[in-house]
Amino acid sequence: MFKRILVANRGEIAVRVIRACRDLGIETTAVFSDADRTALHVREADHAVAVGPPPAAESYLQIEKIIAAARATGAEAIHPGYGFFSENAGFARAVAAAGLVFIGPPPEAIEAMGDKVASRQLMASAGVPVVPGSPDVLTDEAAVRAIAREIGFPIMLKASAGGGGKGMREIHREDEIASALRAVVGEAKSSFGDSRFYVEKFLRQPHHVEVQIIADTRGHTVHLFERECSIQRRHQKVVEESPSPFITPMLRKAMGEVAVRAAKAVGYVNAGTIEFLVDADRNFYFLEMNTRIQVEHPITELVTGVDLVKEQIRIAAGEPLSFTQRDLSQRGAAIECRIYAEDPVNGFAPAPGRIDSMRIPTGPGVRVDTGVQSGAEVPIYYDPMIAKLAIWGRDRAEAIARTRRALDEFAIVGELRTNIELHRWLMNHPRFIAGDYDNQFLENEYHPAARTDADPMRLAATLMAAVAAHRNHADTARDGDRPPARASAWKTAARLELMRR
Amino acid sequence: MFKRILVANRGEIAVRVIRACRDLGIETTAVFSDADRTALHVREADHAVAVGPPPAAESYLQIEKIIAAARATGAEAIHPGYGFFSENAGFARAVAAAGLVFIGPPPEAIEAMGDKVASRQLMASAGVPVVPGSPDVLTDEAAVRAIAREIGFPIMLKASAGGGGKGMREIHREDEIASALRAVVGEAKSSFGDSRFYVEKFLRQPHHVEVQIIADTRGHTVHLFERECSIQRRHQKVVEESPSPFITPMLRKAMGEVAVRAAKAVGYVNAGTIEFLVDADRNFYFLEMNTRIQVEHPITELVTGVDLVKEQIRIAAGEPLSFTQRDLSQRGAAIECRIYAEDPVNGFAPAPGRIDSMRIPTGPGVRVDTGVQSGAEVPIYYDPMIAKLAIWGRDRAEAIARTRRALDEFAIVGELRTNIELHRWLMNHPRFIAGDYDNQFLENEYHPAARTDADPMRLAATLMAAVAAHRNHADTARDGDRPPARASAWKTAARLELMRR
Amino acid sequence: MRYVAILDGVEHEFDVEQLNDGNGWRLRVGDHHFDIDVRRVGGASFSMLIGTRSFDFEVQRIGDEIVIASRTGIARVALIDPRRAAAGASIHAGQRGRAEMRAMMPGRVVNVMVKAGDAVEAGAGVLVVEAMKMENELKAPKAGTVIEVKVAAGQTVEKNDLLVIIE
Amino acid sequence: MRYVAILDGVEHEFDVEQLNDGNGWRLRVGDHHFDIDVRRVGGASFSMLIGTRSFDFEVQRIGDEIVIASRTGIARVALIDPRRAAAGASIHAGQRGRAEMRAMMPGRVVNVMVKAGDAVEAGAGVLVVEAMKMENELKAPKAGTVIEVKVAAGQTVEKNDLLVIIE
Repeated sequence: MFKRILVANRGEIAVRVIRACRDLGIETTAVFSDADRTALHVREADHAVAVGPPPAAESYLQIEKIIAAARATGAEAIHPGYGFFSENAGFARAVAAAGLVFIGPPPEAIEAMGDKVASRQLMASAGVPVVPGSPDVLTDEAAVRAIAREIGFPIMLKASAGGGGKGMREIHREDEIASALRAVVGEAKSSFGDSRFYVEKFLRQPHHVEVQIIADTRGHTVHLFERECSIQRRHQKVVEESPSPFITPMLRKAMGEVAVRAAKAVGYVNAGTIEFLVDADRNFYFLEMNTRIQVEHPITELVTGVDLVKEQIRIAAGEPLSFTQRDLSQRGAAIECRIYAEDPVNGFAPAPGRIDSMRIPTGPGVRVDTGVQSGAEVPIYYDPMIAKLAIWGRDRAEAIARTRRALDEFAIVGELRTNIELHRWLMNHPRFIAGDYDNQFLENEYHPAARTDADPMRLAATLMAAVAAHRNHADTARDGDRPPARASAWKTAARLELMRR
Repeated sequence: MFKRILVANRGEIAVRVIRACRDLGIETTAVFSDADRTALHVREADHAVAVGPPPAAESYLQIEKIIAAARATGAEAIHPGYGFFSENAGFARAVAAAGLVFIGPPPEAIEAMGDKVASRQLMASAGVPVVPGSPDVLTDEAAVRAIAREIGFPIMLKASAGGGGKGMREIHREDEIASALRAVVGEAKSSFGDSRFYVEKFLRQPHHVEVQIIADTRGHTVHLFERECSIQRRHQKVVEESPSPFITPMLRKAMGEVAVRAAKAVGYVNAGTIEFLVDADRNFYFLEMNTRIQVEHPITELVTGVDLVKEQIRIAAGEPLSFTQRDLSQRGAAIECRIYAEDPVNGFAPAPGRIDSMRIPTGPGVRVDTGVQSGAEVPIYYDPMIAKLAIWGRDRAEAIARTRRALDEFAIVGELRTNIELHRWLMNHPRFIAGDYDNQFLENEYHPAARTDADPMRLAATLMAAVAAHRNHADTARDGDRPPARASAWKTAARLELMRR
Repeated sequence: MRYVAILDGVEHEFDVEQLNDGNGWRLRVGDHHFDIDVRRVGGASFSMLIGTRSFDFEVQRIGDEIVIASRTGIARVALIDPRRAAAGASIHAGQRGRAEMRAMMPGRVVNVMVKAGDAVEAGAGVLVVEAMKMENELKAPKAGTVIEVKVAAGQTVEKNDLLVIIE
Repeated sequence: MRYVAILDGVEHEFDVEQLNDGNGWRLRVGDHHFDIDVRRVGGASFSMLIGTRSFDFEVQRIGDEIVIASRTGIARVALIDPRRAAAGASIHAGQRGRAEMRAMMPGRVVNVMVKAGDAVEAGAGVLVVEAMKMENELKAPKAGTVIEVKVAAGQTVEKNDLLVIIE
């Protein structure tokens, strides 16, 4: 087993990997940009090495600096987390060339699955169902028009090197093609350094369901069941759960077997995820493979009891899987809420900034993974996800109830804004509670409503503000420069009585 | 189901019960003494009622005030937690007489099991094995001498109304009887208001193993397997685990069946625990029954997936158990560390005080139950337990590794001292790791050692102190009035080089 | 002292008076009054009792607002001293018909699609700002003429920086 | 500035100098020096890098000590300014042979077993203090004569209160 591992990432996933290392008795080296000197992953690691200025391209994405940091601190292996170098075959090769171990799949598997068009072709030939679309990469707007005419609108325009919701746009009319193309090419170039693209038929209201697989170097490949990831906004997952309330036992078995077949078709080793779209008739289609640990891996850990990151490290060290397919089962239900530094009321715009105080929920069924703490600054340079709340319950209803409770206990105050209220809304929505949703649900249903001031907690909060101001000698009262406001709702005494109940 | 429940307790168990209520959609009323106005249980509850001055006898143990608080806030049921009124049949009767529901067993079962002598007699007649000892309560020192001569030293002198490690002393020689008797009678009077006592044979180096049972009002009684509670100091549990590494599958089955039989013998309803002593030959003897939720219930929750507190509330509302014996199994392993405000280096003396900052561990497998937070004051009036760290792992080795990691992340700084270092020591002890310990382990093995200053973390901490002092214009340097110190270990340059590794 | 608090665009007017013990406060709203007990727990945490109702708050001053986090969500409250409010009431009067587009978050301007003098429709794309790896197209809030473009492509902007003025 | 730090009863002497950027510090111990980088994270949290080694500390001044919580435990460090230490070195000289028993924690005196003038053996029970529901018997730290008993049964005591003097 390794003595020391470098974690080539930041944020909650870097902390997650450090925890797995500590559980295995392995020391860690963190890397950090100038924006992350006091970030939690730096503080939790045994060693830490500065790798450059804040923009990721100048620090976290500098292959030579990362490898030099590993050498300088005696790390024998590198865990890439997700994002950054996690699906970069060139990095995996450079790590191996430096005599270090890349904790992830072989570069050939990354390449085979990294090119979305080639992987579609490969999967189709391995008997895995794929979504109709362009058989090859496209090079210009005309080609997009041509294929759209062939398969019909709506279509999805996707960066060939894309993933994680970046570099994709849906197109409903021909006149949207130009601006969508500009956006996809721009994001693809800046995020992946590869501006090629292709087209797929856009399935209406499908479910996004993925299957976790893991394979060792001894030829064992197993799946760890599915995750339902249909709660999305702008193609970014917001909430995931396992098991999926939409998937039948038969379908689960079929998808698991197809996922294992897909992984074997590319000689896959280590943890990976096969993403599927499942239509209303429960036909499923291969969407893409993520050749890395996923953001939402904790819910699989909660229902199966397997520590996926530890297993990744063991596999990279040449050890066999510590379980077989028969050892695995789903116990209870798990839900993950991704806490983003963003403003759902304001079109989900990123809303980073300082965290003045953060209270993390605890208690039965609650797990939190985060890369920030009170006093931290959420930088503008990176992903706005600041924490993951992962909840386990004996059944789905218990998991939802506990998620609600944990969200109530989760307090994050500061310059930044978060989507915690969106999660509260979701956990109380009758359709979510019934398990009746598809991947259009959030965009169709979520309309941040004006809060009713009849909520006693909010009335009390207003009093709290006045008391806080008074304590500070009333210097917080502001004058003038205010938007027009409706007249006082408190003049109705009945509302005040709510506080006495 | 109830609409609102009053929680007649404080600290972590009050918060635990509030969380269970919130999961069930039930509102809560907290009660608080003047020392607990800003305690976490008050802040987490929907309503809170002051019940008197800090001493528990004048507040938390005032039956009329508690019942009045329930009435004033419209609570329909009362959860007593553990300690305080949890095993007080008079309180249970008063609650019922007020038209409210007591969330716990019938008063008759509390009485039958609350008197340690009567319960020994009852259990023996139900075919449950008991430890040899006095057949009845004793009234004076002479009677203790007589029974000691009969069964031989060492003996345990116990308060008849005792429990939770209070009101008991072991006696190895005849000349120790007088002072032990004074201590037991004193504690019994002040803690239980009942100074009667009895004697049991003191088993050498037994295991303390208990079985969780739960029974509904429909006649279903099941057990939820065992908890190993042998890591104790001064008869107070410090660490518990489930499953017990000492218990064989056959013994587990036998103890479970006996526990169910014991519960049925007293017409038990709701959650309870049968405590056994198991000797080196794996003979087991009934020790006592705790007719309430136990401190260490979380580890049973972690391995069985059952929420015991929610189940308690459902049972009190007349609902049937939500599972049968066949539905239950132990998955993985769980360990609980009780974090006490005490100083293990100083004879485990209570060390309460202000908590300036507290960082709670999170991540895979980690659950924390606590009644305090940064800024809280641990009062001198109540139990010194401030938090419980409960860890789950796929197997015992994983649970231990994760416990170590979580302890490393657990930072509590302030006036108070804690036993976190004791837990760190334990989780690294070869005999604990091997599962080879009995209830004398801690007292025989734990000798708080002088820390080696070769630990780079401690060298760095010293530098940190200097930098902190320097930042504050060196005003923290103290002069004179210091104990004699050994000469600098840092003059050996080799030790400093540790920091460069 | 009298306060006007704005919460969710609704004004609430009340008097607050500190009682003698330092923790108690009396609140008056019209003919009603409430006795409340407020304690600082540590840091930014406060516990408030209104009668038997218990509230737990994290309180922070952020810009012009007092931000209060509670179990049911975050409330952002602006407080106004009514004696001063009257004087400042017409500050914005001169800006009627003028729209200032400001950065909602720190980021980098990727593309500017308009220049001074251009006529724009309401909802037309004006510029694209990249923040946290997502490109966000900012649209004209109203139809009008671009008076001034304050930024250029490639430039980094801070939150609330003025980007474009449309009139 | 030169410091003598006492950690676990061992003295460490070193010079600390703040570098120009405000976060960097130079530490000298004899012929060795280390460059360290210290940042305050928020509240009492600090991050320290010594070369590539990363340390995470919670720092608090408690009484005469600086208490530093880290991943491997809590260190209690007493700092001495050596220039002043020499002058204060003999403060305790006059107390040789005298033992002061002080309360280790707040609590209530339950029983006092000695009175002034009594001769006590080392280890003999002197008084019983109840704290946090446990009775703790305090024993004489040395043989001698009880000079003074400062407390009576039933009395509440604070941490470090003087209880009994034995000489």
